[in-house]
Amino acid sequence: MKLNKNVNQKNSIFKNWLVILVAILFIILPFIINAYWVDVLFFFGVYALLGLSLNIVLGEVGLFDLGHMGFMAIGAYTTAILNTTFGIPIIILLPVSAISAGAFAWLVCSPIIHLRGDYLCIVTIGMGEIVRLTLNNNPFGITGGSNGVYGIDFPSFGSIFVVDNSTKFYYYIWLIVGLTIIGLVNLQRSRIGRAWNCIREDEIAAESTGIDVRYYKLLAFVLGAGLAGVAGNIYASKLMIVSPESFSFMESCMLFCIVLIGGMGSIPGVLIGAAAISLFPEVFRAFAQYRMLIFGVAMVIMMIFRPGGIWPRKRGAFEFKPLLMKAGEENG
Amino acid sequence: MKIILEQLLNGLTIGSFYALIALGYSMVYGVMKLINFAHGDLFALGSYLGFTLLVSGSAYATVTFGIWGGMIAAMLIAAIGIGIAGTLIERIAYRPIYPAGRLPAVVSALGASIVIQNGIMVIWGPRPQAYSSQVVPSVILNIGGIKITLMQIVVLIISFILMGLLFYIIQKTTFGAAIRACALDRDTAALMGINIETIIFFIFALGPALGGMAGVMVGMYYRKISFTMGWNYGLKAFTATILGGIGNIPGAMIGGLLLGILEMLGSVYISTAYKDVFVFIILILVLIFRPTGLLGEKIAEKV
Amino acid sequence: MAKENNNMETIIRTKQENEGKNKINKVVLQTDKLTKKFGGLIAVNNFDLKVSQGEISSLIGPNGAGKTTVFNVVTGIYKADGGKVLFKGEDLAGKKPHQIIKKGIARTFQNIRLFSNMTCLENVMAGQHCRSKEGTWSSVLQTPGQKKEELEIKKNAENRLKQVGLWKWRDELAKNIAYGNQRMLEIGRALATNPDLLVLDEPSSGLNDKESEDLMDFLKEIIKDNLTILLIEHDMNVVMGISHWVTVMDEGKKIAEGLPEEVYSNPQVIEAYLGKDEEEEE
Amino acid sequence: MSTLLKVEDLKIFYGSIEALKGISLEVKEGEIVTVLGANGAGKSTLLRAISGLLPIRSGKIKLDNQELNNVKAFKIVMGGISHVPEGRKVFVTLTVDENLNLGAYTRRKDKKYIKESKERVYDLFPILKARRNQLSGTLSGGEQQMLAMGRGLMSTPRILLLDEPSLGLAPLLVKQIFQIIREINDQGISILLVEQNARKALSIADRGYVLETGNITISGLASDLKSNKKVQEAYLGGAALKKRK
Repeated sequence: MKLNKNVNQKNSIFKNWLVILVAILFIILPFIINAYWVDVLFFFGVYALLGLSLNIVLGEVGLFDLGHMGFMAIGAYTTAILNTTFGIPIIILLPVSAISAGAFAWLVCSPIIHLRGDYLCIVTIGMGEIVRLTLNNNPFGITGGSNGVYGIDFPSFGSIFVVDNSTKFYYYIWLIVGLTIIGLVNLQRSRIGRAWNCIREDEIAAESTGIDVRYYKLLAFVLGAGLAGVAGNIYASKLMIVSPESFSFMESCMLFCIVLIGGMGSIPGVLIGAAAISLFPEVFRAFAQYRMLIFGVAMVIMMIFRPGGIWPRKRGAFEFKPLLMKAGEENG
Repeated sequence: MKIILEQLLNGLTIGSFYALIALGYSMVYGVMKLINFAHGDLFALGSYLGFTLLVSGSAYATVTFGIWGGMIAAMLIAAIGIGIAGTLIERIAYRPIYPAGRLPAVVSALGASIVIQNGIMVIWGPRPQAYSSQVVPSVILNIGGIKITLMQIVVLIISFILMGLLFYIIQKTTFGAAIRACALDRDTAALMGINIETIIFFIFALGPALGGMAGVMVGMYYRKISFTMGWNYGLKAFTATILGGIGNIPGAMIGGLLLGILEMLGSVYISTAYKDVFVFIILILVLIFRPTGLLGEKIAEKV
Repeated sequence: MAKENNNMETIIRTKQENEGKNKINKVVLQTDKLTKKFGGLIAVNNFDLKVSQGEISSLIGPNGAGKTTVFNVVTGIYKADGGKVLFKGEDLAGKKPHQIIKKGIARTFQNIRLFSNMTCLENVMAGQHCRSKEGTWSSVLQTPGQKKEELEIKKNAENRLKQVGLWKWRDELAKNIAYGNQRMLEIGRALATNPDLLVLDEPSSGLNDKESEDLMDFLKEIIKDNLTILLIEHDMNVVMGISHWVTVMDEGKKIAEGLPEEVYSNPQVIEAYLGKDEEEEE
Repeated sequence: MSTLLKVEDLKIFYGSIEALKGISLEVKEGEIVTVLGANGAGKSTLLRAISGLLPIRSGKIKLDNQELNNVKAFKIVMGGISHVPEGRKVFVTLTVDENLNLGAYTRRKDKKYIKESKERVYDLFPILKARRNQLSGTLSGGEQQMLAMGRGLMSTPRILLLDEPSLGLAPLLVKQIFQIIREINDQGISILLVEQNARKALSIADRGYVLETGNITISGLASDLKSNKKVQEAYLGGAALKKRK
C-alpha cells in the first residue's frame, strides 16, 4: 500500500497551482476567442453550475435524481414571471429563485425521501415531468404554455453595471461558478460533507453513527435545487426567454452523465463532465448528424474503461486542511 | 356510459403497449438489477423495422404475405431483430461494466439509448414517418353502440396472447421458475444447476423482442412514428414497471394496463393536457404509501 | 441457573467482581420483557437483559437465537413489538438510531459496516458528528467557529485512531486496510461518539488468535475509562476470557445467566451449544 | 471404499482476507463426514468453494479424481454434487413444487425422472407433499429445511453437501432432520455435513474434522472426537477460562 504523506502534500501544491492556472486561463479566454465560443463557454458554465448542484444530491449523497431540470425550471420561471409581470430586477430574483426552487424541493421531497434507489429515481423523473408538463399547459395563464415567457431583463447592478453581452455573461456565470466551488469545497471538508458521504457509503451505518439521515438527504436536495434555481435565473436572463422544452427529461439525463463521467462527488470531475457534455457537440459539429451517435458511443466506451469517472475524488491528508487555513495551524 | 367504455378500451390498448414494453424493463431489472434505458429505443427500432417491412422498401412483407400475413411477418421479424439487438447491447455495453457496479451501467445504458436513437435518425431520417391507410385497414366497428377500430381489436388480441404466453413461460414452466429463482438469489440458483448466462441471454433477447413487436403495433395503430418515440414510451413503460413493482412480471402487466387506463380517464375527466401530470401524481402517491409498488416485495435489509 | 430479578443480587455480584474497589455498580441498560416479531416468527420473546455500569456483559447463544435482533432493537434500528428498553432509566421507545447514539449507546456490526470509500480518519471523524453542531452556512462560509470545531473534531478523531492503533493508516481508504484493522476501525468510530455503552456485535469474528487476544486486552483496557460494554460473541474464548457477566439466549428467550464459570458448566448451555447427548436422552 | 470427494491444500480468499488457509479432507463413497467449527471458522466457505461459487486461489478439489477447479457451478451439479446452503435459501416466492422442480433443473426435460424423484423426496418428507402448492416462504423453518434438503436430493446426487441443517430448529426437529440424514445416507448417498451442533453431528457421522479460523485442527473418527475434551474446549472456550483462573 502506498502511504506517503509527501506525495499527498506535493499533490496539494500541484493542485493549487493548477487551480490558479485554470482560473487565469478562464479570465483571459474571452480576449483570445470569438464571441461564438464565448457563448459556448457560457453554456459550459451553466452546465457546470447545474452539474455542481446535481453533484450534491447524486455525487455526495448517492441519491438518484433524474428530474433535476425541474428545479432549474422552477428557478427560471420564478425569475421570468416575476421579472416580466412585476418588473423585479433580475439580481434580486437570483436569491428568490434559489429559495423558490429549494422550497419546492423541500415540499416535494419530504414525503418521498425514504424511497430507495430506483424508486426514488422514478419519482424524481415524475417530478421533473410534472413541472415541465405543468409549465407547458400554461396554468392560470402565467407560464405562456409552450411558447414560454419572453422579454426577460438583463441582470443589472443598479444602473451602473448591466450584464448585457456575451463576455459579461461569461464572466458573470464563471464568477458564480467560482464562488459555488469555494462554498462546495468548504462543505466537502466539513461535518456536513462527511455526513453526506457517510450516507452514500452506508445508510444504516451512517444512522447508527449518529447522522440524521433524513435531514441530510433533504438538505442535499434543497441545496442542490437552490443552486439549480440560481442556474435557472442566469439562464433565463441570458436567453431572455424560457420555455418548457429546455427542461426535458433528456437534459436531466445529461446532468446525470456530467456527474458520472466526471466522477461522483469530485468537483474537478464535474467541470470535466460539464465540458464534455457541452463542448463535445460543438467540437463534433462538422460530423453533423453523426455527432450524437459518436457521443453515445463515447459514453459507453468511457464507462467501460473508466467506470469511476475521468477525475474521481481523491481522499487524503490535504483534504482536511480547511481551504483558507494557515499552514502553521495544522497538526496544532 | 358509452364514452367511458370506449375510453376504457382506448386505455386498455395503450396500456397493453406499455405493458409489453414494461415487461422488458422488469425482466432485465429482476435478474440484473439494471435499468435498461436503451429498452425504449429498442422498441422504437422495432417500430421502424416494421415500417420498412410494411411501408417503405416496397412494402416487402405486405406484398408477399398480404395485409394480415404481412403484419404477422413484420412482427416476427421485428421480434427476432430486436431480440438480437438486445443481446448485442448486453454484450457490448453492459457486460464489461457489471463488476464496476450499478451507476456506470446507467450512463452506459443512456449512451446506448442515444446511439440507437440517433442511429434511427441517421438511417430513416429525422422526420416522422407515416403509415398509409392501405397498409393498415381503418375499419371502425360498432358493437352495441360502442365504437371500436379493427386495429384496436387486433392489438388487444395480439398483446394479450403475448402477455399470456410470457406469463405462462415465467410463472408455469420450470425454465420460468429458474428465471424467478435467479432474480431472488443467483448463487442458490447456480447450485440448482441453472446456467446463469443462459438466463441473462434469454431475458435480454425476450424483453426487447416483446418491445419490438409492440413497436410494430404502435406504428400500425397510430400510423405515425418518430425516432424520439422510444423516450416517451420508454418513460411511460418504466413508470408502469415501478407502479407494478419492479422485477415483478404480473406487476409489469398490471402496471402497464393500469397506466393506460389512468391516462385515458385522466384525459377525459381532468384534461388532455394534464393527463400525464395526473399519471405521475398517482405514481408518486402509490409509492408514498407502497414504497415498492403495487405488487412489489417488501425489501428488508439484514443488519 | 442464576435467575436475577432484583438489584440486591446485582450489587452482591458486582461486589464480588470488583473486590476491594468498594464500588457499587448500577444497571445502565435494561430490557424489560422485550419482544420482537418478524411476520409470524417471534425472534425475541419477553427478553430481560441487564447490563451493569463499568462491566463487560456478554450475550451468547446459538445462531438464530435472536441476539442481533436484541441489539437492533436496543440501538433503534428495529422497533420493539412489546416491552421496554431502558437506558440510564430512560425509555428509548420511538427514538431513532441517531438520537439513541446521542444518548450514549454506540455500536458495531456483525458484518463490518464501514464507510469504505472514505479514509480511516474520516471514518472516525464521522463518529464525532453527533458531538458537534456547526451548520450548513457556517460550513459554506467557513466561519472561525466552524474552523475551530473542525480542528477539534480532527484532533479527537486522531486520538481515537491512535487509541485503536491505526494511526499509520489514517489516510488510507477504509476498504483497503486489513480485515482485523477494519474491525478495530469500526470500534474506533463507535468510540469517537464518546459513548457510555459500547455494543459490539461479534467483534472477534474473522480475527485470528493473536488479533482476538489483542482485542480482549483492548476491551479490558477501555472499560477502565468508565465505559460499559455489551458483547455478542461466538468465540467462547473471548466470552469466557473477558466477560464479567454472561447472558445466554436461545430461540428468543433467556435460558441462563451468570458468571462465566457458572455458564460454562450449565447443562442447558452445553445443550444449546453442543446439542443433547443421544445417550442421555434415551 | 474408494475416495469420492477430495480437497487438497485448499486456499480461499475474500479480497485480501484468507478464509481457508490450506485445508485438506476427503469423503469416501457412502460415508458421512462432518466438519465442525464455530461461526466464521470457514465451514460455509469450504462448501461454497466445492460447489463452484467461489474462485479457488490454490489447491485442488477433485470428484472421482477429476479436477473441479474452475468448473462452472451448474456443471458441478451435473457431476453429482448437490449443495444445500446455509439458512436453507429456499426460493420464497416460488411454490414448494417449483422449488423441487428446480432441484432437478439439469434433467428438467425428463418428466418421468422428475416424477419418480419427487416421489422419493415425498417418501422422506411427507409434509412437502401436503404443502406442494404453497409458497415456500410461508413454510415454517423446519419445513423449509426439509424443502431445501428435498430440493438438493431431486438431482439424485452422489454426494450431498449440507450446511448447518439444524440451524435455528427446535430440538425435536433437529432430531428428526438428523434421522433423515441417516436415511439419505442409507440410500447410498455420501454426505459432507457442516455443523455447529457438534454432538448431534458426531452421533451420525463416520468421521469428522474440526475447523478453526481457516485451519483443520483436529480430525479423526467420530467416536473418538465425541469423547475428545479438546472439541468441547474449542466450542465453549474452556481454554480461556482456565487461563484466566
